[in-house]
Formats: sequence, structure tokens, C-alpha cells
Amino acid sequence: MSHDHDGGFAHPAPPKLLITVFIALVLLTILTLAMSSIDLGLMGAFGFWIAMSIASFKAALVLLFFMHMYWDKPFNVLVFLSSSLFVILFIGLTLMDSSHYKNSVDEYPRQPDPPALSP
Amino acid sequence: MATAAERKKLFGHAENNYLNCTKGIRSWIFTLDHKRIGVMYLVGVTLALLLAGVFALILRLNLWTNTSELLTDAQYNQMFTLHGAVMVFAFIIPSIPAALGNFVLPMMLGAKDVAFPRLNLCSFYLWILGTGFLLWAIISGKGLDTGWTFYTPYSIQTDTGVIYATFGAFILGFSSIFTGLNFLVTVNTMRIPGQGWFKMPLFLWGLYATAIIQVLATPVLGITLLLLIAEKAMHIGIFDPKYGGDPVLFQHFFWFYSHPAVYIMILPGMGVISELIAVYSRKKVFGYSFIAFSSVAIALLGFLVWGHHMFTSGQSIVVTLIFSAITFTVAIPSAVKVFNWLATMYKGSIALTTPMCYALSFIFLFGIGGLTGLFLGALSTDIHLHDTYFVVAHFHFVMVGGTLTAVFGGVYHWWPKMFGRMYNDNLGRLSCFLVFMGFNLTFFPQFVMGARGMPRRYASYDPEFTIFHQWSTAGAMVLGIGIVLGFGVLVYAAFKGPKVAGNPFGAASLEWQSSSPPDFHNFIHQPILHDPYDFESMIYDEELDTYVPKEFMEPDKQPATEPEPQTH
Amino acid sequence: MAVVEPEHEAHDDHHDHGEFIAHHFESAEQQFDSGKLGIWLFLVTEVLFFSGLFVAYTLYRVLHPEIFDQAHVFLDKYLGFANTLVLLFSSLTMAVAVRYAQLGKNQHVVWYVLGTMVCASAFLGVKAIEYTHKWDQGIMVRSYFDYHAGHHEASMPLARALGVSDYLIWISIVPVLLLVGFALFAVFAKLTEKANAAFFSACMAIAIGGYFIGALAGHFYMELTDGGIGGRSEKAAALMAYEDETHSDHEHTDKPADHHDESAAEQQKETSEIAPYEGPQNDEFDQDIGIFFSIYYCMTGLHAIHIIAGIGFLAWILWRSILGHWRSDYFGPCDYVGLYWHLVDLIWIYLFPLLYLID
Amino acid sequence: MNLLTPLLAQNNIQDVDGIPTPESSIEHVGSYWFPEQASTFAGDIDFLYMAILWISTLFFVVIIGVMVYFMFKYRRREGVGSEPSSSHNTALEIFWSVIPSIILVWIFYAGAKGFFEMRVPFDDAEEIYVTANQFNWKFVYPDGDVSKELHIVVNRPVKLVMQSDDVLHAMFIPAFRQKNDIVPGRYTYAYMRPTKVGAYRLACAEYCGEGHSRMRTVCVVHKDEADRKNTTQWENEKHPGWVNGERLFQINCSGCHSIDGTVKTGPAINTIWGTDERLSNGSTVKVDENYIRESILEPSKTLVEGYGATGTLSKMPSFQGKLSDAEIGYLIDYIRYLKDPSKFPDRDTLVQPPAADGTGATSTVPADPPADTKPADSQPAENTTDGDPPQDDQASDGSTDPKTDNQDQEN
Repeated sequence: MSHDHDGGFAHPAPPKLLITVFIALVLLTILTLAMSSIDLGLMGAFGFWIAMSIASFKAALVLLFFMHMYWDKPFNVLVFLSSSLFVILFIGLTLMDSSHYKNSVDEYPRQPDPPALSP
Repeated sequence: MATAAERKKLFGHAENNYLNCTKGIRSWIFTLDHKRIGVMYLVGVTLALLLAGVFALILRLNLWTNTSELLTDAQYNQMFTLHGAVMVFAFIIPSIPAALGNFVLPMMLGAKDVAFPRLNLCSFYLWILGTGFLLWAIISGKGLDTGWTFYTPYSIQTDTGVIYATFGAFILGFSSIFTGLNFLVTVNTMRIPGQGWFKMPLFLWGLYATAIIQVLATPVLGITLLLLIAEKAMHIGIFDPKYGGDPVLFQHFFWFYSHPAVYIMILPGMGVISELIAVYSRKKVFGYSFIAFSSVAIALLGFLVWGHHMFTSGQSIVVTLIFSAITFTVAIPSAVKVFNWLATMYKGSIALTTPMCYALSFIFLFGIGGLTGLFLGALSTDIHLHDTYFVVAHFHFVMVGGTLTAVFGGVYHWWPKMFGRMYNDNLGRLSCFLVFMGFNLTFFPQFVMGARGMPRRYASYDPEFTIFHQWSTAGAMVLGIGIVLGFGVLVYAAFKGPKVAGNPFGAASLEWQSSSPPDFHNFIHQPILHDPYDFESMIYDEELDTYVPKEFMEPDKQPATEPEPQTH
Repeated sequence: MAVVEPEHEAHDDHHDHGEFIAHHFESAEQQFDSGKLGIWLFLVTEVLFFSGLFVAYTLYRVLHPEIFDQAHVFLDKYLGFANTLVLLFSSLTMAVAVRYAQLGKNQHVVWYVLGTMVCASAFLGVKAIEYTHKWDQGIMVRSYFDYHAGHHEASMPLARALGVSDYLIWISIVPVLLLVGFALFAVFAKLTEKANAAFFSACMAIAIGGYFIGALAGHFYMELTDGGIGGRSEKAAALMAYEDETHSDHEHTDKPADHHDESAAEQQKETSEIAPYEGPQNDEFDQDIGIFFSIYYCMTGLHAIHIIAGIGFLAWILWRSILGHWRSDYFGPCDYVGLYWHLVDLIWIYLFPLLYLID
Repeated sequence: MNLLTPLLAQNNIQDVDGIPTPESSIEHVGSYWFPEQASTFAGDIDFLYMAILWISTLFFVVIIGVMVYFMFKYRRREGVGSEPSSSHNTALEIFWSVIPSIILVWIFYAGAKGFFEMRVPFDDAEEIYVTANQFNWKFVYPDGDVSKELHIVVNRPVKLVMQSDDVLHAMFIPAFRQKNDIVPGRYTYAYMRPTKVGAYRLACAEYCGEGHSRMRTVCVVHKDEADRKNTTQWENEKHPGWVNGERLFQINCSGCHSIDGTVKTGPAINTIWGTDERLSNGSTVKVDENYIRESILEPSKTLVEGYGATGTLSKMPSFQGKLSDAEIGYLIDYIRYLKDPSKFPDRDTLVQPPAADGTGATSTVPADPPADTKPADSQPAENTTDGDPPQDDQASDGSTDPKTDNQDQEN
């Protein structure tokens, strides 16, 4: 068995890049926190989507640089990203259904909790 | 040109093989060899099948009369639950991928092993552990009476061993995930040089599509069962309506896994059938790429149709329509496969050996199973048929008529490779006949019962159905005899059957270019890559009474690789 | 380049290139690629594993926003923020550790992996404070949810002496045992001249020490702010007041503000016996607040389990780094554990705004 | 054994047209595949079913025919190998993908259309409240009548508003081809319009626990409202207390408690009166009025040995707010009756009104002490003659009597 190539598959990330990414992540975290603390007059749902966008941007940074996706094989990238597709599918169809039958749940008179169980 | 002695060494019956290269119980318990793990899996899932089969026979006996005289209602409920849970989680899901796939997949790729042998062994022990938990639910005397679907809130209310069983299913889920992950990686990175995606045998496409589902869907089962355990232990209020939870949400969670899981059960079976039809017709498979892509299409579409288990469950009308529409799209790739198999047989040279008999009965039974799916996919008829014996018959036609016959076909096909010995073909065909007849007798009457309104999971029933139940029970006995005979023939062959050489059936995929049973390293020489369905590439060697690659037979051609034995 | 670390005594064993290539792989690259694809697939299963909880979250958030509006004020967003920073930093150290593994600099890998582990433990320490604080107040999963504000007298003498919750003592038993065990073993290994084992155990003791750093920091934060300023106090007070108004049959009593002195705290404890807000059992509208906490505990609990598992994997990497296993053509395990660790971070990046920053 | 007959007999349903006799109901009524068509959608569904059946059969016969033909035509023979033929034909693939697709689109359309009809309410539908619990059905009609079978009127559309007290159930009437799950914590609905007078099976189709297969009852379609009212109305005043108790027992309790000694989900109740029951906490309790009352209203408080550990939730739901005091009194009467029927009046005894006006002609005045309960019931003498529902205050009056009676017995 011969192994004369010397590991051409390693892609060490430059430390400066890593630190830059880290600083960006911290700043974005502070931004999200600030947004929730200061009421900018944004409506709840809108603020939620901004928060989610920021989180996704942070996630993208982590994926691309910390997780080396930037240098990785396209197939691996595809594999990982496909998971989000299925998560969206799962959430989407389930949510679509339950929001449709929500009425029949809301109409139903709430029963009191059952008596607490003895431990 | 290889000499006869070399051919005998490479392709003959091997006295030194993976079965006896190392000895002692430890060499099996700690083996990392995919072939041994495959054999151990095969033994395990067979035992699970027999156990669950005994449950089924008890169920059927109880239904001989309409008043449930053999079992109490509670016992009946436990029996059908355990029948379902053991069959689904411990037998069908691991049967073809983990048992046959483990043995065959690396060899079909010309590889020495799967990518992660330790993970593979770990997966097997998880299977043991998970099945152990399922059985613990029985042995501990608590039983399990929720149905294999664990629907809330009943699973929260009942005081049977739900936590054991769900934990067992959770572990079995991880066993399945690890198998799938291993196969995906193995197929991606370990194909023999030159073996492109479209030079893989179709069985690998089936396993690959299965593995996609295993990796993507099974984790959802994991979290569902964890939440169910949490709900049962602490009432976290997500599924329990008493605490503001939503039982329909549980069904979404459950079927997001369990519908794709149906395809985990059937896709590998379809892959096996694609192999069998081609090999025993000695015919290049028709529409290779259509069969290959239909597997992947079924796997992906399988994620979009889970709601068709919930048409009457209080699911909203809109979502129900969407799910119904997508459900019909799954029918197309399944139909395409069947048509392509038929076209493969066209102008072939069809040998009606045991595996081929199983393959043909697969087409028959899966055909019925698939077509009756149309009744259940169509919304208005499904409202009537939902949760009746029609559904029971439908999925048994797919799961048993489909998967079980594929398991048998595959095991009969690869048995000489696994153990280097041949079975009695006539007895094998008899077992196939019994399974086929018994199966139809068991489940055909259930279509009629279902359409007439016999709900499933009933311990006692209205007298008008008695005659159908009695037919069904009689059929189940025949089916049971057929299954036992089928395994009996194989077990006898493994020990006492006549020895055979490497490739008795003239198949052209790579796993047959080895001795029988294979060497520990699978191949003594580097296998020579042909099209997996180019049966002309294998030539009959009279001396060995087997087929060998033409490169080794034709004097004017040198083998691509020097057939020198590797010592490792 | 394949440079072997010279400073480790174990290096002699690893000159052979084939050492780490399993028999069924043709080349180091094939092995690495297989592992890499394998770990990505594993991460996919992890994402889908968590997806169930995200579905539950989304459903209840969309269908019952009132639960979330009322419940989130019980979470302290500054603690969550601190934990986010800790995890992000651990991701950075992990990324750097992987870089050094790729370069074959094992000694560097040791320090950075150790840094990652300390952060991981610190995260758990802060989480322990958060959890126990809530348990003290009866903020539990749905069926056990029984909120009662105010301070809690611990019943265990040790807990009382330290001024912490009983629950904190219970869940700190494991880290204490581990810390003591590793420290003792380090000394023992040193004495028996097993340098690697001693070094490893010492590192592990330090790593687990991170838990106490986190717990102490969280504890003092809670002490200084009288139960946290990032969430409950003001808003919860407002919420309680709202409860008062809307339920006239309940008794008045102000919500405890966050600047009570000791005696006031004592008194507040008493008044909380007849607290205006008597938990979900008595209030139909708030019956389901506990569902938020069910989801919260499931999500963060599962995440914490992943952190704990991650510490285990990191310990394995640490050990192999100490043995000097990494080379430019063999660094797979370090890379894979790194990917796993980043995924845990990734999930937290979503959990933080979803759970702590609802407004 | 016929399912329908005893159920119908118990409720004195004899005069409904088309009720199958015991002999005929063992026979299947309907076409080969289906039960009778008794609702508006049954015809469409059966048509679609048969259409799919014939399409499938056609495909299946062709596939299997070709397969069998190939099996023989191309069977392996000495010296005859496989013949070369194309291994790929895109046109053919497209052909056999598209043709089935078109058929599938039609099937989907037809199914969806029928589904809409089944899930969209009729105008002016009569609303009937259905409560399913393990393992009983209870139907409440707009006029307040209660029954354990579903009674509806032919050609009058019905909207079932269904709720479950415990787990999932499903309301399934094969003859109507209608089915819908009953989900705890919300309402689900089922719509139907019966087209044929008769009695049809109504079953629980979603697995709900031990007695799932016993959760069967009938749906009776009456020819007109008067006929229906005749059957569903029940006047406690007209019957001895234990008969009222029997009826309540059948509506509420019979799914889990037997009266023949067999153990179902709960203990049998035929002989428990006056005995000492062992509880799961080890103590014993005498089965008396107070114990029965407590068991009905707070079932989790004490559990009988073998039915769960103390402190766990009982499988039995609480009937607090669902049964009035008077009704609990009737149930106690019934349990006592089961233990010793000799002390009680006959089933058909009509309660003797104080001011007899001829309707009570067949009645006998009970002489036994337990009959002390009766005078309270018999006070509204005028009401017993016609169909007026009992007044609430009278019902609560009745509750006092069993209690005083109990005290007498204990003393």
C-alpha cells in the first residue's frame, strides 16, 4: 500500500478568518439581544423573523467557516442542507394542518387538570 | 488465462472461508466482518419473525370464533400489538438492509467491508438491545397493548409496558440509522474503481434509497418516542389532551417517520426482486435507470404522504387533499418498476428456481398490495375503508406478500454464497407455493371483510364475518407451515446440503466473483468489473460446475488484474 | 508533510503511515472522505432529531402565542446571552484546534481542546443555575408547573450553608465526583510516572472545573440581581399585577421587586404563600404556561445532553492529542468531533432567540 | 348470537321497519363487497370503489397474464438461451408512466369530490351530541333525550358533534360509509343523511383499549320523528328505580363493568353490594351507598386491588357533573337489585300513581322495603301518562330516597 501523497485533503482555516468570524458572531448576538431589549416598535412577528434571519446568518457563518463547508465537497454540503428541507417540510405540513383544525380545539370547553398524581 | 487450479481457488467452494477463518464464540461476538454481522442479523431477524409469527397464529386462532374464546380482550390486544411491534421494528425494517444488505452490499461494490465496521457491529448490538427491551415488555408480564403505533392518549393512559417498548423502539431506530448511515457512506466512497453509479446492481440503488430514509426519517421516530416517554412519565402536555396537548400532533410525528418507514420495508425488497428477475431470466434488466431512479423517487415522495394515515383522524380537509394527491404520485414509480420487471423477462431464459418463484409471487402479491392502495388513497373510499380489515389486508399484501417473499427470494438467492451449500430446490419451491397459497387464503378474505365494515383490532366481531375469519385462520396455518418449511430447507442446506462453487446461478454482479463461502477479505483477487447484468461476461466452467468471469476462461484474453492471491 | 510530534514519547509507534488506515480502506483520503460524509450524515440525523422539538415549538408558538408571551418572562435573557457567548467562544477554540490538528501540531490541539471543554462545562454550570432557580420556583413541565415566586429556603444543611438550592447540590454531585476523581487520578498517575495519563487527568479536572466557574458566575449573578434582571423581575411583576387586576377574587400583594433587603425577602416569602398568581391550576388562561416550559426543558435538556456527550468526545480527542496522533493526513476524528461540536453550537444559536428573546 | 337483537330488545325497539330478525342479521345484507347503502354518499362511494376495482383488475390481469405467459414462453430449456432485445425504451417507459397517471388523476378527483360531500355539513342538519368513552356511546338529542344507540330519522340530515372523554375513538357506520375519529380535547364532526329505514351497525373503528371490540352499538333509522321520539324518550317515573339504573348503567358503565361476573376493564358489579372490597392500599371497604357514590364521582380516590396502585389515576373517568344525584341513586338501586332481585319489583311494573287514571293498571304495588324509593318517583302521576320529560326538581327529589333508605339498612 502506498501513501505517497501527503494529505492534500486538509484545508486548515486561517486563524485570522476564524477570529473575524467569531467577532462577527458575537456582534450579531449582541444585535439580537439589543433588538429584543429595545422596543423598536417592530411588531412581534416581524421582530421574530428578523431574529430568525440573524440566527440563520450566524448559522451560515458557523457552517461555512468553522465547519469548513466553504472548502468541503459539494455533496457533503448538499447532504447537510437537505436536512433543513425536510425540517421545513415537517414543520410546514404539520403547522398547516393544525392551524386548520385549531377552531375545533378552541371551541371545546377546557377541562380542569386531572388531580395531581402522588409521586 | 487462468489455470483450472487457480479458478478453483478463486471461484470454487472454499474450505477456508469467513465462517471458519477464526474460531470460537468470541470471534463471532466481536467480529467486525460485515458477512458475519450479516449472518448474525439474519439469525436474529428470523427468530423475531418466528416469534411474531407465533403471535399472529395465536391471533388468528382466537378469531376462529366471533366471541374471543381463546384469549381475553386484554390478551388479544397485547398479542396484536406485540405482533405488530416485533414484526415492524425487529423484523421487517432490519430484515433486508441489515441482514442481506450487510452481507451483500460491500461485495457488490468490490469492497472489503462497509465503511464503518465498528458502527456496523454496534448497530447489531443495538438491535439486540432494542429487541430485548421489546421482549422485556412481554417477559416482565406487563405486556404492551397500544398497537404498534403507540397512539396517544391511550399509550399515556394504559399501564402496560409502554416505556420499555418505546425505549426499545427508540434503540432499534438508532440501530437502523447506523445501518443506513454506513451504507450511504459505503456506497458513496467505497465503490471499486470504475464502478460508476449506473454500474451498480439495482439492489444497491434500493438499499441506497432505503438508507436515505433511514437517515432522514428515523431520528424523528427517536424524538417522538422520547417525547412520548416524557409525556408518559411527566405529562409534559405536548401530546396529552388532558394537559392541553394535541393527540393529532403525535400522529403527525409518528407518521412522519413511519410512513417513510413503510418504504424502508419495501424498497430493499424491490431491489432484491430486480436482481432476481434479471439473474433468473439471464437478461439485462430493462430500463435500468428508470428502476434506479424510481427507488430514489419513492424514497423522497415517501416523505410527503404521511398524512394518508390520518384521513379520518381529524386532520383538516385541505391537508387531507394535499396528502391524497401526493399519495397517488407514489403509485407511478411503483408501477414503473413492475412494468420494467415484466419487460426484463421478455425473451429471457427464465429458470423457475426457488428464488425466481418467490420473485414472481412477489410481483403477484405486491401487485395486489399496490393496487389496493388506490382504494385507500382515494379519499371517499378511504373514509369507508380506513381502520378496517381492508387496510390490514392491504399492508400485509405489501409487507408480507412483498417484503417477506423478497426476503425469502433474496435469502434463497444468496444462501449458496453465504454457506457454500445448495438447498433442495423442489422443497424450496414447495415452500414458496405454500407461502403463496397460504398468504392469499389468509388475506384475501380480509379485503371483503374490510369493505363490509369489519373494523381492525377487534377481539370479537359480528357473526356475519365468521366464515371469512375462518378462511383467514386456515390460510394463516398454511402460511406458517410454508414459512417454517422455507427456513427448514435453508437450515438443512447450510449444514448438509451439497457443496457448490462460487457462482452457481451465473449472476454477474461482483459478489459472485468470489469463492463460496467467501474469503474473510471477500475477494482473493481484485474482482473484474462488468456490467452487473451482462450475463455473457460469466462463462460456465464445467470443471467447477459454476460460472466464472470470461477473462478467466478465454485463452486469448488475460485477466485485467493478475489473479495473484493477496496475503494481508 | 506528515510530521510526527517530536515532544511526545508515544510518537515512535506512529511512524508507519498505514497505522491509522483501517484494512478495508485503500487510502487515507478515502478513509477521511468516508468519515467526513459519515459525520455529515450523522449531523443530518441530529438536525432531524431536534426537528421534532422545533415542530412542537412552532406549533404552540403559532397556535397559542399567549402561552409564550406570558412564559418567556421567566427566562433570564442575560444568562442565555452569556451562555451563547461561551458556546461561540468554544466553537472558535474548537475550530482553531481542528486547524492545528490539520497541521499536525498536537500540543496546540491539546490546549485548544481543553479550552473548548472548559467552555462546555461552564455552559452546563450556568444552565444548572438556571434550572435549579426555576425548579425552586416550581417552574416545571406542564403537569408539575406550580409557580410560586420568592426565595426558597433550602432544606439541606450544605445547601443552606452555601446559600444555594437543594437541587443544585444534587446535580453538582456528578461533576464534583468527576473533578475529585480526575484530580486524584492525576496525582496517582504522576506518582506512578504515567506522564500521559497524569497530564490527561489534570486536563480533565481543569475541564470539569469549568462547571464550577459557570455555576459560581451564575450564582453570583442571581445573588447580585436578586433572581436575575434579564427576565423575570420587572416584567413578571407587571404580569403578576395584570393577573391581580383580571382576577379580583385573588388577593392583591405586590410582586416582589428586585431591590428587597433580607427582611423584605423574608416577608415576601410569606406573602407569596398567598401569592396573587397561584399557578396554572387555578387560572384557566394560564393553564398551559407549563407547556412552554415542557418545550423549554425538552429543548435545552436535549441540548445539554448533547453538550455532555460532546465533552466525552472531546475528552477522547484530548487523549489522542496528548498521544500525538494527529498528522496532516490523519486528523479525521478531531475534525469530526469538531463538526459535531459546531452543530451543538448551531442549535443553540437558534434556541437562544427562540426561547429567551420572545417579545 | 346476534348483535342487534338484544340491544334493540332492551330498548323496546320492536316497531321499527326493516329491523333484521336474528336469523337474517347473521346473513350479510347488501352487495358482495358492501353492506346496504343507507346514506346519500353510499352510492357514490360504492361506484368509485367498483370503478377502481375493475381498473385494478384489468391492470392486474394484464400484468399477471403477461408474467405467466413469459414464464412458460421463455422458460429455460436446454440449449436455448435468452434472446437479445432492447434493454431500454424511453417511449415505452413514458407510455406506461403516463397512462396510469391519467387514471390516477381521475381516481383522485372522484375521491376528493366524494370526500368533500362527506365532510361538508348539510343545511338544516339536526345536531346530535355524541360522547364516546371507554367503551360506551352516548347520544344526546336536541330535545334532551339520551340513548346509547343512535336514533335518527330517515332523510333528515344529521350532524354529529362528537367528543371523547378519554382516548381516541372513531364513529363508523358501514352502511352509511361514514367514519370520523373522535379526538379528545376537541370536537370532530360527522355528517350523514340516511336514506333507508332500518338498523345498522355502528362501531368504534379507532383502537381505544381493552374493550375496543365491545364498543359496538346500532344506528336506528326511524321512519319519522314521532317514531324516533317514541323510542328515545324515557321517563324515569314510569319505571322502578332499578330499571332506570339499568338503563343508566348501559349508557354509561357497561363498557367496563359486567353484570355476569366477568372481569372487564373494571370489576363486575353484579355481586359487589354489601361485600368487603379489598383496596389497593391494603384496606377493605364495605360496598355501600357512600362507597359507590364516591367511586362514581371520584374514581381515583380509592382503587380496588388489581385495578391500579393507590395514587395512580383510575381508568374510570369521573362522572362528577355528568350524573345527577337522582341518577346515582338509580344506579345504586340497580346494583342492589343485581345482588338480590327478590326485593325489587318486576321490570314491567308500572309505578302506581297515587291518583290512578287507568294507565297504571298493570302495576303492582311493591311491598318490599326498597320500594320505599318509589313513592318519590311516582309523585308526578300525571306525567307518567304522556310523554313529557321529567322535571328536574322531581329528579333531584328521587335522590333523597335511596339515601334515607341506605341509612335504614345500615342501622
